[in-house]
Amino acid sequence: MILETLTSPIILFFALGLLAAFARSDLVIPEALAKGMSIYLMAAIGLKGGVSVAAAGFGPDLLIAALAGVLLSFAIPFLAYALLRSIGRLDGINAAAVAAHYGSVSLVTFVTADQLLTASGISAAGYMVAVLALMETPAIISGLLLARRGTKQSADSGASNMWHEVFLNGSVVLLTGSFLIGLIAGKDGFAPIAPMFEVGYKGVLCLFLLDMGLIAARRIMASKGLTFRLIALAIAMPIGNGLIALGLAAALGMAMPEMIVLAILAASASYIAVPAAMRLALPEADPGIYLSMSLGITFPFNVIFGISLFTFLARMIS
Amino acid sequence: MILETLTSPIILFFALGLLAAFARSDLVIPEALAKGMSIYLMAAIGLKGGVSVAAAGFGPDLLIAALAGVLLSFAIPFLAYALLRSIGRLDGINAAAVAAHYGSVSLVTFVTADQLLTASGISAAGYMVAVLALMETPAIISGLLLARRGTKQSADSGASNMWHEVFLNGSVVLLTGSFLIGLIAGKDGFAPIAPMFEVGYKGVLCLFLLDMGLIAARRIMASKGLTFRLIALAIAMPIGNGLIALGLAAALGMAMPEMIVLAILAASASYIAVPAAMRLALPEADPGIYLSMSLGITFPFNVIFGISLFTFLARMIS
Amino acid sequence: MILETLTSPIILFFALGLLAAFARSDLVIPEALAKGMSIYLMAAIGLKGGVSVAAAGFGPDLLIAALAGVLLSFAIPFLAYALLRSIGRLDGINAAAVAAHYGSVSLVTFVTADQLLTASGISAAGYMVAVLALMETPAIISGLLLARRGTKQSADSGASNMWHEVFLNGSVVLLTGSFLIGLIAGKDGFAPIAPMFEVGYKGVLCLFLLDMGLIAARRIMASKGLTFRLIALAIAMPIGNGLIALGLAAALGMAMPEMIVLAILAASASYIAVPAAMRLALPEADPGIYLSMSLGITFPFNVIFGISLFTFLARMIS
Amino acid sequence: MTALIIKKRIDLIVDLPLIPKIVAIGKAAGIEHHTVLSALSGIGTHGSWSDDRISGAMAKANFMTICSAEHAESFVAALEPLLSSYRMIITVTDVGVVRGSHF
Amino acid sequence: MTALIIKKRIDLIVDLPLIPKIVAIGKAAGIEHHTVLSALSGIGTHGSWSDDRISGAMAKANFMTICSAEHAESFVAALEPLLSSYRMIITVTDVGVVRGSHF
Amino acid sequence: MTALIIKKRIDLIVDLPLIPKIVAIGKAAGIEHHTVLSALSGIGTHGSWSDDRISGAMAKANFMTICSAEHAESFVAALEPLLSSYRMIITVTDVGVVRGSHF
Ligand SMILES: Nc1ncnc2c1ncn2[C@@H]1O[C@H](COP(=O)(O)O)[C@@H](O)[C@H]1O
Ligand SMILES: Nc1ncnc2c1ncn2[C@@H]1O[C@H](COP(=O)(O)O)[C@@H](O)[C@H]1O
Ligand SMILES: Nc1ncnc2c1ncn2[C@@H]1O[C@H](COP(=O)(O)O)[C@@H](O)[C@H]1O
Ligand code: NA
Ligand code: NA
Ligand code: NA
Repeated sequence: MILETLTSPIILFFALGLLAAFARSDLVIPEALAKGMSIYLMAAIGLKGGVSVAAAGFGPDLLIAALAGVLLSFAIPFLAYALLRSIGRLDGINAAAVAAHYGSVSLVTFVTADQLLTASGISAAGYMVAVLALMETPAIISGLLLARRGTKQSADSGASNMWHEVFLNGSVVLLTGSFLIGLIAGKDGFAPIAPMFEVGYKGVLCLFLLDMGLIAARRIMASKGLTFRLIALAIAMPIGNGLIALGLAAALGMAMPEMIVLAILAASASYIAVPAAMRLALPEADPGIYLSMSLGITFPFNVIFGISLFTFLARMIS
Repeated sequence: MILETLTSPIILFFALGLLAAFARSDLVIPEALAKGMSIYLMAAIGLKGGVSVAAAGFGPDLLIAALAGVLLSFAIPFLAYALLRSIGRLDGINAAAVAAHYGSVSLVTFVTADQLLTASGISAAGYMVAVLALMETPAIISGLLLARRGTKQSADSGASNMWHEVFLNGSVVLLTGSFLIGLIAGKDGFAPIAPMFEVGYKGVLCLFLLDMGLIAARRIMASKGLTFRLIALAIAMPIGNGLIALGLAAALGMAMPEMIVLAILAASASYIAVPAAMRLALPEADPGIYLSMSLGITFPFNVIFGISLFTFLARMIS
Repeated sequence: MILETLTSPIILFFALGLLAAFARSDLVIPEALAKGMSIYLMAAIGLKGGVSVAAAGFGPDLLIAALAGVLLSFAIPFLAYALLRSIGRLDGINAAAVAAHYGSVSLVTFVTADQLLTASGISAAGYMVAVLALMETPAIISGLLLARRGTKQSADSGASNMWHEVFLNGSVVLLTGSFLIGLIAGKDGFAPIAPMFEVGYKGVLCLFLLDMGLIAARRIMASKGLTFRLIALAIAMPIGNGLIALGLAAALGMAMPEMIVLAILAASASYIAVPAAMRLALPEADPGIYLSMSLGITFPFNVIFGISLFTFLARMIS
Repeated sequence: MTALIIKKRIDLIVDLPLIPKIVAIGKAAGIEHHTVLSALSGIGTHGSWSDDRISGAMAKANFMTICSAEHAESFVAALEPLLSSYRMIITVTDVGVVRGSHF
Repeated sequence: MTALIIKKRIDLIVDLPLIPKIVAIGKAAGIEHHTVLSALSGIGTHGSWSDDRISGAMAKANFMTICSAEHAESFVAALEPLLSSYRMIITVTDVGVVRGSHF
Repeated sequence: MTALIIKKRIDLIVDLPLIPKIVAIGKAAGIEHHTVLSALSGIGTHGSWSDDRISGAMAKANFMTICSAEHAESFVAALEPLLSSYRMIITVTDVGVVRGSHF
């Protein structure tokens, strides 16, 4: 499995981005293009999920997976916070901000896993997209609770505006919205626009991962607040979170493909939805730290090793 | 017809944009992406029109439709100006600017109608794209004549530059240019580039309408100068203009599909070509008013109700 | 051959851009979109080349073509420098900068030639993409050597940063990187992402050439330092360089399709990779001069006449 | 010469996501109007940043407002405690304006 | 210390489509050179704006020119009557420049 | 009123590809921090430019730094000989800052 992943164009473009940035090339993907591609990917994955759920219908297993996902998203930050405070020796605010990132999920890790799993014959159910959308926000709430408790800070003047930002965050709205559109339009409604969202999908993912590689490497090079302990945690936490998710999924009797995806979601850390919310809710937290960990270390780790690791472990369990 | 429209992904993405913006989500489509999509749509619709006219050849009915379109584009502003001054109680300058918008046409309304009509088995002739391009500019001239007469304003220093802006406006040049390229290249010349302009067409339209929904809703929320009378006119005028066009088309013996499209063109109000020209030619006019009416009210009305209304009426007449 | 080229949509969109800009239309393609399209084209052409070399394998003819290309890229600037100083009456620094542009290559001229040649039944070997990538940089080194010798300038403080810029220039990295990815992934690895990079290819080229037409024409209109002598050289040098390449290719026994492509590469002048390097390495050189010559005159000349000219000559020789 | 009235121009370099908060603080200090100018990159005590961040959390902008000396004083006073946590810089300059009443 | 010569810097916040008109008015007042800086959003007496308008009619920019006091005076005088109809704001600041002759 | 300390603000309009060089020259003159503001178009003695260049060689930006009078002097002195070859303009303005030590 690992060999196939490592020679698939998606991962090779990611590696090209990493190498180009470490070699300090001036290759840059314009921000508007990167935003455009992430909007395209969110719409495509949302629609695909909605259409497949419209076909398969709402089964109990969707509810189980959704509950497991939301539970993980709420709980992981508390575990991560403890590790970050003790082993990571981070102050309260930064520990809470990083914990929120690791409780939440990364769309691109999900999309990349979806591609690599399908390539090796494992296709997870369409409703996992809904689980992805549901897992984005709870972790932010836990993170803010941890930060408040940590510092007895008076209710922030922008609180109302912050809750609003957390739930009406652009990516959550687009992902959930296109999921619902896929659900309403169904197979035949989706047919006329299917070519655009299927033909371009893998190719756009290649160019997007090229950009992710460039930004992840530049993030690592520019990271100032990163201690050796934090780098170790940025690798240990995904593995830990993934194992917890595997245990929970096995206990709930989830099917093998969905089990792998849930583990990868738990192991992934957000770097689009949560950083924007954190910057507004916890301005004191240093974006240098949480972005370097989630984007600079955890994302590359998950894409290159995480996906194969959890596929292997899930196969062993079932 | 209305049910099909309301569940087609194109309209659903428009509704998602409206809802997201009214819920004050921070979802934003980068401006460069929006400009890029509108350039793609104009090239695609222009090429498609040119290729179909190259195949069908120049018949008399193209001339009739073109004449009717240009006549409507010149005449409507005078009617609209009278209504805006009397019922709307608008000052001379603003009435002239808004009238110019309602005499002109909206590309996206045309493209959306083209999609929805084809989906329900009605396909209008390719030359209607030429009528679309021809109807963009006359209304601006009428609008400026109305404004001049209204205020006896001395010839504006930038007059020459303004005429130039009116005729060599980016969207008119791109639309007419790609129409001619489609005409010259013809079916076989177009074949190699057909996939790009056909495969992506409906998908790009979905993402573009998502952006239109976001901007239309934000336009309504930010509109300051909009009185109840103006909102009523922003709905009444499209209906009136559409009916006039239907009457004219019927009198000229146009076929049913072309009759519908002419009515939708007359009912549509511009918000790409005309605002840019007005901002330069009539800087005193308040963009808040003409954009809120054409983009905030008339565009959503036409997309959701207008298209079905004029299809229904045209079926009744013929 | 010329008639086909002149009626192919690619050239027609280029002509539309030229005409629109000369008519001072305000049609503008957003910069982020232009950068995005050039990134797409570089990835697509690199992947295509890599995949075809992976299939055909490394033959001796690839080495010959590569050597010929690098030799031309190193040598041409010295010849061009002499012409620019004598006939062109340019000062040392500007002559060296312009010479570097004419020794290097233009990706879009290569891509356009690739399309037009395939349309008329001539398909060059995939490895010519590698030759394209190899020919980008040597000319910059010759140009800098000429500039140093010309002015005995003390080693520039930014020298190290400049060499880095020359070799790790964004377009060289992306082109070579995607070539290697195509090589590693091979036919089957490329299959899943092939639709995106093939379906969109010609269509994106049309919109990109529309933008090139706009910028080339605006470049000519804004050019201040261009004398009649320089305009003549901007047409003579491509012809001369192309003939030299044809002679070299014939002497080395290259096949006819590869001969044509080598001539077009030698005749083409860079306006993406080299200007960025020159601006950093030779800030004293006036971008107005080298951009007007390479982008404003040589690029249109090559696209409209050069490609057909060298195809005709190559057919005559073999 | 049209008589120019002296007003204060306040410039902030601040993270884009924090602009709504700055506008709220401004309103409380009597600052009704402002303009946000776009910034591309920068280096400060907290390291370098540039706007090509996928998350946008690192993108910064130049918040600018023209206001009376009194409003300027209360605005700066309100912002001072947040300077280091919001990673902002503030500068105050004198400018001449034509329509005194407008600002 | 390189001697600095005092010149005037004029800043306008004006709609993008009106820039060609401003340039023309500037030429008439002896202003040959200028730079347009990009703006993202703002709030003024006429409400809020941001650059994500499909029509671009609402996008604004910061027109800036460095010029002599005399040119500044004639330019401001030419712009004053258009202030409210063009929905512009103008500020004038003193700046030090190195090459006095260049401006 | 929070006491404001007077510092110098230096503004350059310079080609984007040359920014790394300017940063290097700045470091040598003691300038550690700066911000790059984005520019759209302009007209100068060398003709007009706008940012829609495929090559990006023509795109310019507004390099801005707040620094002490001494650092300003050495920075301007270092830049002066490059003014015409780099096609730059420099302006120096006085600004008030809150945290004197920060600049
Ligand atoms: N002296 C300065 N001159 C110009 N910009 C500055 C200066 N100091 C800080 N900045 C800007 O403000 C941002 C945050 O500053 P800091 O909090 O020191 O990291 C930096 O990234 C720069 O963009
Ligand atoms: N006091 C101010 N400070 C900064 N920007 C302003 C101020 N007043 C107006 N503006 C800008 O100028 C634009 C037009 O102002 P107005 O004509 O008052 O609507 C506003 O949208 C703002 O972008
Ligand atoms: N007086 C001025 N006011 C504002 N910007 C200027 C001025 N002079 C030059 N510039 C800017 O600096 C760039 C280079 O100037 P120059 O070297 O004179 O061509 C111009 O393209 C303008 O963007
Ligand atoms: Na997670
Ligand atoms: Na109309
Ligand atoms: Na060449």
